[in-house]
Amino acid sequence: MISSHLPVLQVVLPLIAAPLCLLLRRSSLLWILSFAASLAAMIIAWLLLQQAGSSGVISYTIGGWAAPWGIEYRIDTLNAYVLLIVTSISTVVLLAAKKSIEQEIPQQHWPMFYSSYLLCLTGLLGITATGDAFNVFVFLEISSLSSYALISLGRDRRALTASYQYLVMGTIGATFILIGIGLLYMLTGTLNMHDLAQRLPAVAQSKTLLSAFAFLFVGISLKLALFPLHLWLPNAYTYSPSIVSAFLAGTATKVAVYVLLRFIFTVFGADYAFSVLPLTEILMLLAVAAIMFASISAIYQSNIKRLFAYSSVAQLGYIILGIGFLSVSGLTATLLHLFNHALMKAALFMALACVLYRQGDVMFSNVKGLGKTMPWTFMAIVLGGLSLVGVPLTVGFISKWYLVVAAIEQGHFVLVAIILFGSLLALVYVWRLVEQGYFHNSEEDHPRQEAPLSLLIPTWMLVLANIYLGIDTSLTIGAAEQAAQMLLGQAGGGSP
Amino acid sequence: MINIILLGFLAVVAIAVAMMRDLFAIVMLFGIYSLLTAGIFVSLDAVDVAFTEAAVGAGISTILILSTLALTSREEKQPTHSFLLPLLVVLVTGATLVYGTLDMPAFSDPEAPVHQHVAPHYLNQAEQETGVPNIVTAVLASYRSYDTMGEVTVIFTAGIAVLLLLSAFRHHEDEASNLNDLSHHPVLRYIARLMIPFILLFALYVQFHGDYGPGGGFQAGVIFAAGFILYGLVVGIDKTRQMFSESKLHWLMASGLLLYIGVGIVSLLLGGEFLNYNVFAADPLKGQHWGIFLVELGVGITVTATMISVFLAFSEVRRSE
Amino acid sequence: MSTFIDLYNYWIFIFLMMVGFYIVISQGNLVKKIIGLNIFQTAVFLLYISMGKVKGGTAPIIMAGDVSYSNPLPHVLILTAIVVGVATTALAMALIIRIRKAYGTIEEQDIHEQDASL
Amino acid sequence: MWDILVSYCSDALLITGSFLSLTFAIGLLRFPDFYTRMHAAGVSDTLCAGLIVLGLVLQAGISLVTLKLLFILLFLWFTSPTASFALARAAHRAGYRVSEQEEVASSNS
Repeated sequence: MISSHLPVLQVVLPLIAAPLCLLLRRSSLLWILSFAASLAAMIIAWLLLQQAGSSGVISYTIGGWAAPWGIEYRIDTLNAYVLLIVTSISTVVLLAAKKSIEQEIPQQHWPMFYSSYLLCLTGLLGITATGDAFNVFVFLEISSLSSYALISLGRDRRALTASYQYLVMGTIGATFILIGIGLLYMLTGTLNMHDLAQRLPAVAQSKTLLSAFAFLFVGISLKLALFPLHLWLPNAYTYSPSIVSAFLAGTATKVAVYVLLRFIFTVFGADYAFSVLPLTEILMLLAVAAIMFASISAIYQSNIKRLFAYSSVAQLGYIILGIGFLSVSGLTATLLHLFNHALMKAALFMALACVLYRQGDVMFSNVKGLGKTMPWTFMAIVLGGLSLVGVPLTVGFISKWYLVVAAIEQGHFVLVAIILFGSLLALVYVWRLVEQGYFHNSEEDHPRQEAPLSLLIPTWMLVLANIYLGIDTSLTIGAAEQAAQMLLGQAGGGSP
Repeated sequence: MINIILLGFLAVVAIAVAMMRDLFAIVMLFGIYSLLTAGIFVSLDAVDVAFTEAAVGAGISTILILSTLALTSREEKQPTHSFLLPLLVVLVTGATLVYGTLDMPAFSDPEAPVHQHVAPHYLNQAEQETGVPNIVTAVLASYRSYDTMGEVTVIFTAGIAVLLLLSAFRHHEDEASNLNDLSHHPVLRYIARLMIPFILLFALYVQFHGDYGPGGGFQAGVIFAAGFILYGLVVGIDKTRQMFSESKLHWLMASGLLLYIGVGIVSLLLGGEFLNYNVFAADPLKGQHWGIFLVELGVGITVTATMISVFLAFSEVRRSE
Repeated sequence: MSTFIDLYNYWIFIFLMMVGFYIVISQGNLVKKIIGLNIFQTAVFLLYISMGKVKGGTAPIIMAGDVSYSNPLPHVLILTAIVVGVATTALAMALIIRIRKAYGTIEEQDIHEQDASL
Repeated sequence: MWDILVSYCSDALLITGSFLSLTFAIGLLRFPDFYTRMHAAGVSDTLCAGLIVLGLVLQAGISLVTLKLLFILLFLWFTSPTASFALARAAHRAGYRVSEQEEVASSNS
């Protein structure tokens, strides 16, 4: 009986835990409750992926009202896959959260911090699970508002301005999305995505539809931090508390990519999206610009969190590049990199949380000699960095491999060169770190002082996942390929 | 006709906001803008929306921005950077939208697609299916009640966020609050005390009459909170804080949201889908009635508690620089 | 000409949206940006509500007799969106108060200068 | 016959109310200082609102709407004088003074 309600429980379980956090007074209970909720959500996501894999699309009508009249949850391989990414990153990050939060956030804020964290998780899951266009907007705002609050908790006062900047840009993005959804509704009279997909071909010639597409694309790109709309991201990731950086870097932009995929492929249909606009060229151009510009910016940063934030913008470029190919291997690369990049960035930001825990800051001067004083933490950073570069036996290699294959398939050899050059740039900034950590001695004579185990173990869980999934690829590639085929199948043959 | 005049006013007000430098005047103009919008909503038959816009835009938002100005500064500096790029962005965006309007159905055309597909079902069936004559309430609290749950969650999130940001800046008991100036005015105090019971009564009316007329949990919550905010202004913030301690407000904020989710969970346990009210009673209409009642109550509680705690958080911020 | 009569409503809304949008991206004062954002959003709400209007229709509260009603769905959506808007405004105002406490100013220019001088 | 009479009365009330409101708006712009302007605004609140609501009451006839309108009127009669009072007092405290006639004359010339 429970199994039929999994789609809604996926979102509702973390949601219930959020107000409960506010009522709990014991701080140890807070962490247990949040972790339990996130873990439960992860198990549900896993079960949903199994169900979606075996039985195709799962539809759940909320309130018992049939689809276009009520709100429908519609789970297929694609959302189940993204749900799994979000919940697993959230769970591992929470595992480490307790220690890091104890240090970075005053105790009186803990209940509200955990509550916001769970609300953010709820919002992200809600966006991913829903099959209703307006419901996307509502849950988008839940996740956005809570992430503004989470970011503003950073200790530096620049966290406040970063949060404000994100708030303004995020709200503009959300309003653009609202305009886009409104125009779609105007054309079809429905808000259900599946229903929209069936009704839009009839009005494919409409100028209003083109305008709706433009607004949705720009709005989602703002949320996704697609170059050149990425301005909010470096500040937001740099100044927020470590745990929040790790969580957001692993989840928020990934969900935005999902929304883009969902609208392009499911709602508008690839036929429309790629024929009416030169979308392939637009996506490729933006992606290449993101890879080049952000990688080069990353090299010049002195704050390591900021370095990895710029690297995130570059990695999003790879993810977007895969969409541009409009082929199964391209989309598989996109989806693989979605998961892999979440793993790498969460691992890296968690390792930085360890550094921050001991050193108080994450400037380049703080990692001098870290290879000796915090060997495990620094090893995690190095392995995560190698994965970022795309060295074989790491997950980064797998997704770049697929991307290169997709580029060669279509004869885009320039893009192959750019992908390789981007990896080279990544190597440069990772090498700068390695150099500081292993070949410089720290100015003061620090005793060997490793981060606490409760931080180190989750970090290494992610690092090991980076390596394990880079060797045994059956799990991720299977789901990614299935989802990619589904997206393109819809694009080619009309209804699924 | 009325529309054209109101829209003209709106355009003038918007331009004035863009041109002016005195923030205080801008906020007042913004309140007027909201009120005008509410007027247009009425003329476009959206009474519920007008009600909310008047309460929120002209009321809550304006109060929040004003109290922020009181804590910051009221003059805006002359910006120095170039206006060309923003102007270009705006022109491109506007052009895209205008391009989009060219294929839009004419204004108020009953043949437009919006009126053909989902909406007729609501208009023809909703009263039989939910027993609520106000279709907006029926859609809000039953057909799309999941969206409304999201809406309550958004309010709850904002409440938590404001508390996170401002609670560290609470002034202590011994510092006298500047905001309760009004408590020294005998006339104001007398009139306010006379009014408050009626305001609260009106809020209850809006809460429970939402099925039949414009209104519902959100509007009621705002009005209810407004009553207590007025009380806070005339009697003093400290007295109001004594009435609503922090933990009590937390409890109320959480319980409204939990009530909403609880309704969903119970319907799930009774064998229906999440938020399917039909399973609450043998007669689906009765079940719907209960479901909508409880859900609206949840909305009202959370909105009231959040508004009050946001107001208190704003007015308790220390004024010292 | 008929296009103008049919669409002038939408064009005014677009004009309002763009005035709001312009305020957001061109002004340096944090409070004024948020007011611009509100104007922008409110204009979008107007666009939604106006698409629900039916000629000769009345508010969608079912009455006896043969009456035509306006479309209730945009009303529901905008009710939710208004609430989201005020939630954003409240959060933004709290942030501005904190920024003022940390920097002593609410002008973007001054904040950048202070950060750059660090 | 009765209907026509009522509707004429209602129209007359509405027009008078609107006209007064217009004159007060002009007054608000033209009067020399804060207090005289407030005088214009305050009176417009009570008298205009009263006339307009009465006009509407006549149009509505005897129904629930009438009752609601009367409540609105009552509410306005309580609140707007209070608001004017609070405003004047705040202005007085903030140091606004009644401007002298000569000053006005000189500033106009």
